[in-house]
Amino acid sequence: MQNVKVKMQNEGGNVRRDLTRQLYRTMLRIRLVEEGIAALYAEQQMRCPVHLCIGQEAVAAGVCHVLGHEDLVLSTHRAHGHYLAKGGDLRAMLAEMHGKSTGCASGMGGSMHLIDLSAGFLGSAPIVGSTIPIAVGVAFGRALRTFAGREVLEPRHGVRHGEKADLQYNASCAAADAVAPAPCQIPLAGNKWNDAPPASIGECVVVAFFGEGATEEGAFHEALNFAALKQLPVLFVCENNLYSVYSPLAVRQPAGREVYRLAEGHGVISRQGDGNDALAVHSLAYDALRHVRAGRGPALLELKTYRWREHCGPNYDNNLGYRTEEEFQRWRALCPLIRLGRRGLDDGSFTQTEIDAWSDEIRAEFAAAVQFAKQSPFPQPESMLPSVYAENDSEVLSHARAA
Amino acid sequence: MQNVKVKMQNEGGNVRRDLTRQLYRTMLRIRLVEEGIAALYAEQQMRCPVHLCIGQEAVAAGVCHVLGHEDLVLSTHRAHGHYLAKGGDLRAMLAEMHGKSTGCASGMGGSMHLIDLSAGFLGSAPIVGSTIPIAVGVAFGRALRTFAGREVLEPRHGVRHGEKADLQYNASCAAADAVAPAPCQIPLAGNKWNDAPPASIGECVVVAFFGEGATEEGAFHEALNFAALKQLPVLFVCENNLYSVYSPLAVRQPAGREVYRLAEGHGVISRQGDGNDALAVHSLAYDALRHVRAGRGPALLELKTYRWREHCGPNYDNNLGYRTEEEFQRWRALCPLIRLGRRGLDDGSFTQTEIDAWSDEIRAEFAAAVQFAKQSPFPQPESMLPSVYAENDSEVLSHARAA
Amino acid sequence: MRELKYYQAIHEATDLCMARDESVYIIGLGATDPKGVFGTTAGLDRKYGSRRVMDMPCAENGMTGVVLGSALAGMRPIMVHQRIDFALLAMEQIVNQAAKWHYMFGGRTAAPLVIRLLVGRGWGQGPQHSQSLHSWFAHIPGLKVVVPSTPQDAKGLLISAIEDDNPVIFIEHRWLHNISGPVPEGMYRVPLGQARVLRPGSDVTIVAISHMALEAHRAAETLAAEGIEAEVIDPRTLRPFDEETIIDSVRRTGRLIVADTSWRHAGFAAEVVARVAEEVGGSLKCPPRRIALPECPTPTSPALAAHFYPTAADIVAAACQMVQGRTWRPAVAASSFCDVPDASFTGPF
Amino acid sequence: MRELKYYQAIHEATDLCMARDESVYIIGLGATDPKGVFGTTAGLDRKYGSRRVMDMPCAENGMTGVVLGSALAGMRPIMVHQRIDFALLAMEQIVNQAAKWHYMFGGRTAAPLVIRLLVGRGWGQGPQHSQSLHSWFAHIPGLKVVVPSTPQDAKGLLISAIEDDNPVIFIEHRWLHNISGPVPEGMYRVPLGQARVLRPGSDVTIVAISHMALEAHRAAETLAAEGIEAEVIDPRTLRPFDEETIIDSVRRTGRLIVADTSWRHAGFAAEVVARVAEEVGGSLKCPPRRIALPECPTPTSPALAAHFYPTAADIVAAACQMVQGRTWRPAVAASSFCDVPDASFTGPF
Ligand SMILES: Cc1ncc(C[n+]2csc(CCOP(=O)(O)OP(=O)(O)O)c2C)c(N)n1
Ligand SMILES: Cc1ncc(C[n+]2csc(CCOP(=O)(O)OP(=O)(O)O)c2C)c(N)n1
Ligand SMILES: [Mg+2]
Ligand SMILES: [Mg+2]
Repeated sequence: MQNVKVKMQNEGGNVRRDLTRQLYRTMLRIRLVEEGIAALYAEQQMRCPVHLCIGQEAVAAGVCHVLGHEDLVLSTHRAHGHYLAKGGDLRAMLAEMHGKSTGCASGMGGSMHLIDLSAGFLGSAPIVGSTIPIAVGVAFGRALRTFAGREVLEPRHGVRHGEKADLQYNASCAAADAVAPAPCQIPLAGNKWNDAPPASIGECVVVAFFGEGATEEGAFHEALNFAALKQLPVLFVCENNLYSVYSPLAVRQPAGREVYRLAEGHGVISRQGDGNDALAVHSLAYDALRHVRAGRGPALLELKTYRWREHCGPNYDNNLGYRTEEEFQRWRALCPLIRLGRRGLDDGSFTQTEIDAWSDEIRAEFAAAVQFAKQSPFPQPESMLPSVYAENDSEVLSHARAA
Repeated sequence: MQNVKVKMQNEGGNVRRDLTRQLYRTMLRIRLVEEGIAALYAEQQMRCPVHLCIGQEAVAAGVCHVLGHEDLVLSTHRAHGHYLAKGGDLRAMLAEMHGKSTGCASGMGGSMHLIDLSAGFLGSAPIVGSTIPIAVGVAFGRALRTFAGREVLEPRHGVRHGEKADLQYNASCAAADAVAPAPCQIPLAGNKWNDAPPASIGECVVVAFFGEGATEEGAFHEALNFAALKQLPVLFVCENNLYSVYSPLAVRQPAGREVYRLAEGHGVISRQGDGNDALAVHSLAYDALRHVRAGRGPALLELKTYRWREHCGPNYDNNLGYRTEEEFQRWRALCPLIRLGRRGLDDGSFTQTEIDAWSDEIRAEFAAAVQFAKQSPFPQPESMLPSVYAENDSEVLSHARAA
Repeated sequence: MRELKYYQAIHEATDLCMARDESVYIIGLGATDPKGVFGTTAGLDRKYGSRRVMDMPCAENGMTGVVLGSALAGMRPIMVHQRIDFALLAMEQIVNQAAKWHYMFGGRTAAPLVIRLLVGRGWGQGPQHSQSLHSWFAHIPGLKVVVPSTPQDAKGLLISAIEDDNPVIFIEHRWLHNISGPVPEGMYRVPLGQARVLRPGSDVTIVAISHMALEAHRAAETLAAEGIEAEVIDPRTLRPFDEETIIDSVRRTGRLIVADTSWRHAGFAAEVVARVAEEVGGSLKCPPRRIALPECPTPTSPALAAHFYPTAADIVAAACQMVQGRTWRPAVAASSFCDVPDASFTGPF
Repeated sequence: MRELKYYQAIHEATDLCMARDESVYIIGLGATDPKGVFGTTAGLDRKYGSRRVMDMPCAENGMTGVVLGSALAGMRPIMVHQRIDFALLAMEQIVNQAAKWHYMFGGRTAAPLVIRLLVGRGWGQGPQHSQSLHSWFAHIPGLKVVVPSTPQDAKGLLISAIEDDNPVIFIEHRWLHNISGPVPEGMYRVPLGQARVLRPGSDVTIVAISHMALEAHRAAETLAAEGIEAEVIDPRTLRPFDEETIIDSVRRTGRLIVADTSWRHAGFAAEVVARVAEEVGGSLKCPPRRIALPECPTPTSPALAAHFYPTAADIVAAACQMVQGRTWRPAVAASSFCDVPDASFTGPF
């Protein structure tokens, strides 16, 4: 702890403190929103499965902090944290969970189908592994558009990936930029970040978040192979929380074979890290994105973390016996908020008063969002059938074109 | 060449010569049968797609030589060589290709669906990658059966691998046993054959043959993960002939990432070797099977080879331009028969007269098989519908039970 | 007779088969979990050990291949997926391989395996967790497809399925798991390929699949009060399919309603209507009617559930129209959300 | 009008769309191969470059996800599989994701993509290379399903499919690729959801899907010689489905035959019969008939092909029975194997 402080003072304490504040606040917001949902769930007004990410906030916060507005994210059933960290609209999320027409998916999707195009959150879906190739495809589609026949695509697909996006990125990562990344925790021979100066202009990236269960699906491997083949700007982020529903890793993957090794098999550079340490996640993501943005191909991060609540639903379920109370307590002690909170208080990044103020702000924001959700109307029965098909030449595709 | 000879004399030249003879004769039989099929195909009496393995004979011969009768094999669309090398009935194969009721699949399957249960050839099917998990399942089912019932199951799962080697295996590999395996061509740190003396009785293995195209399918990865998880006695044999139909590896897999590395990612020990050198294949298979039979889990071999004829059908097709004539000629010069033939003649394993005699024998056998096929009756129309479902308590399952 | 819940009937059938035949084993995501696949496998892992009841990697396609391979090696696997939607990943192994393995090798091997698929509904299961895909499986020669609607049938059909030497798709609707009914003790078999008349009647034949059989039964009670005697038939297996029982009934009633849990277009209800049209179309007193899902994915909002899922009321309305030529209106409007089968069902699953 | 072959019509439609819209690209195993997917993509790679016509890894499921993702990013992919059977690997991405993406996100994004699926037949294609699975796709809301039978329709429907903002399944029967027919020049669209009357007639309506439309046309000619005027209708798209054209026709003819390339049980022909039974069942002069595959996987032996695949002769026989109440026998017995469409087809594919 002493060392950290000293180091930080040497390396631009302000920047580091800004980063710490931002990461902490993002995590606090996710935590309080998730806890708020858990508390309200018994009201039975959020009538859809919910997969809370309490305990796993550092991954969403750390990775998304390094993303710019132009970068895109896709996720899974456990998407609340990613959605919020990427800037997804809280009111629309809660309205969605309440099944309202003001929801981010107009009430058609529920908690497992979040989307906020304006924030670059392109969608989440609960079929394990399936959004991974879709994320790769988004990166591929962008690449095709960028390079497809010169001018013609320009008007239609507006953005020339490059300067603008890059600035965006630099802006949002200003804090991080000045911080020397923490040393990689696992040195892997022959599998090094290639962060030589990029040849092409910096690329926008697509991030695919998924659990370690998804790495058992063929779709994951097919996606990795293609991303590596085409050297696509994709960051694969695996949140390894040790369980798939009630199933521990031991019954699903060979003992002693770490998840990130799968990526290496595909020739995709990968790292493993502490998913409960927001600064460590940030640092790994920062390095990985340098590599990816430089056009040097995809990268994968395996971040070890732990889900606190039941797989699906608002409660704790250690009583079921699929995992031990000790294990849970061990991880609980590694709470990403407590850890970063201690550090931040310690190094003066923030004060307890500030934390309290943030909490109040977030609680108020949450309460307002819940009120919005509750007061919103349900979708009309008449809306059920006509929206199955996109009308040709509808406005819908302009999003894609502008993306 | 000199060195080889000297080495062999030191190490039991007779054994080595026997091996050379057997491998050569097996390859010769496959070659002549495939050429025979190619020659007859224009008759239009084999009315089904055929995928010839001319040029790839060394893999089938080398691997199957190390297999005992109890070991099982599954394969793909390109299965003739594997079927023959494993001891599949030639007459039944040709009858099958002629669509006759005496065919190995009673005319229902054709060239892409070979089976000979009595030879331990459990089936081939042309959906790329799909027989790989099935092969793993056969090994899994055997393991479950062997240990089904009470706590008998435990010892195995406790993975106390250990002492005794399989008698069956030793018997069938007597020749090979005395030959020192050639040094591994690619030394892989941290990925070593574990050939310490086996503790449990040697296991029967299941071999899955497939092309490098199949390693792009999710099914391959799902199969590897499960085989590694359960430490199943499966040998994965990938014949990397550089193409999937007309598509070169470059458009399908990332440059510089060798196929066998995929297995490493899964924690499955793997080796790469020269698939046109029957002795090298044999030696790699021998080592791999020691590991597998010892109950130390699955292994994978990537064997580089080359298909001479068109992907499907009897002709050459280099004129199409998807590969160069030079490339083809380079590989043709590496003909597994010519190479082993030269070696065998050189070291006295056999004489040209013997080769000629073998050729005559095989040609006669082939001609007789073709005659059998042509004279056999077609399946009756009445047989088409009743065989869709297995009748309960039919004889069919006794095979499985005895397997 | 003692009563059991549907999920208990499935449990009992599995238990009996496992006790009798050591080659039977269960595999599936969560097969060993504390909730035991909604109770259907609970405790079997302790009873039979980890080699006969086991979890698996999240790899539906590959694991179906594994299960098929194990059947070829003499085992009798029961694979279970918590949602039929996940089995979409495994269609290749199910349809190309398992369904055809016996046939395409000239009958030399067989693939005795059961795949249990659960159909989700309610509490915002939404577009990817509540599809009814039995019509797909019913289309494939080589498969057998079972859709029991009562605890008694669930047990007898599952035993038949496990003992069958072919791949059997066994479909369980989540809203059936908690219904109760009489279930005989011990081993008994309900043969695959026999429909069951759940209730005799002379005015209209209602063929109702899976959970719709429950709705049809409720509808028949209401209809009786309206002076209409409905004959309710549960086909029970969709392949092989018992056409005779249905044709016989329609011959008597002259009217046909088919109620299905899946989409109408190109769904199984069409097959039932087509069979009847081919066999006794000329003697129908009025055109047949299908009651099925509207042509959209499952919307998640609870407010739309009532508009998405047809119920007994729709059946009653159709029957009144067909038999009495009049419009029927339910006495009381449907209350609140129709996204739970009963009050005990409070999510999250 | 100039004549083109069906495969050339597909080629031309693709070419025109690619020239007009740079977001259109082709991807598929062998899309760039020397044979150009039976000629349908030949030369397009040279014309449009490797970023617009490309091969892919052998990974049908993942690549469908990739294709979907690229559509979300503004591209208009055309994916092609040389056999529909391979698409069984991709059902999850097609049905759970692509078909529902627009709906489940409340219409915020769309997935404009075309998946071309080829149905194999003949020369021992066998159980895993010759299935007809259009009935499956037709069952899924969110998909559109196209099954053209003439070169003119193939071109016009493919252009509509490519321009459509939804996932469209475009099914091509291998035995249609080489048929010739008049094809207009330039861009034109055949709207999705309109059937086509291939031949007018008053005695019997024959609804024939994909390759069976060809057989039905042949049958109609034979029937005319027998004094029976058959109206042949090609539905062209199975979802959306043009019921009216068929109902109108049956209203006039009073007789219905449905000829399908897939299995009968729970196949699309049942939907056609069901619609007719529901709408005009009462006015039918005789029960409707389905002509479809027998309930077994495709046997490989050429000797069984004639017994497996129904042909014009089966349609003629059915129509004679229905219209004239008599048994029809073909003048000459079918010659040798029925496993090739014409003499030029000699395998191996
Ligand atoms: C293809 C598929 N199989 C199974 C499921 C059921 N399921 C829902 S979430 C989940 C857990 C996946 O574990 P992981 O990927 O590690 O994510 P986590 O829940 O731990 O965040 C499973 C198995 C599913 N949704 N999709
Ligand atoms: C799932 C699937 N996709 C595509 C095909 C078409 N196909 C048949 S053989 C083949 C080549 C596969 O290449 P590889 O596995 O390397 O085997 P090889 O033919 O080279 O022996 C392909 C793509 C198929 N049969 N199955
Ligand atoms: Mg997990
Ligand atoms: Mg190959």
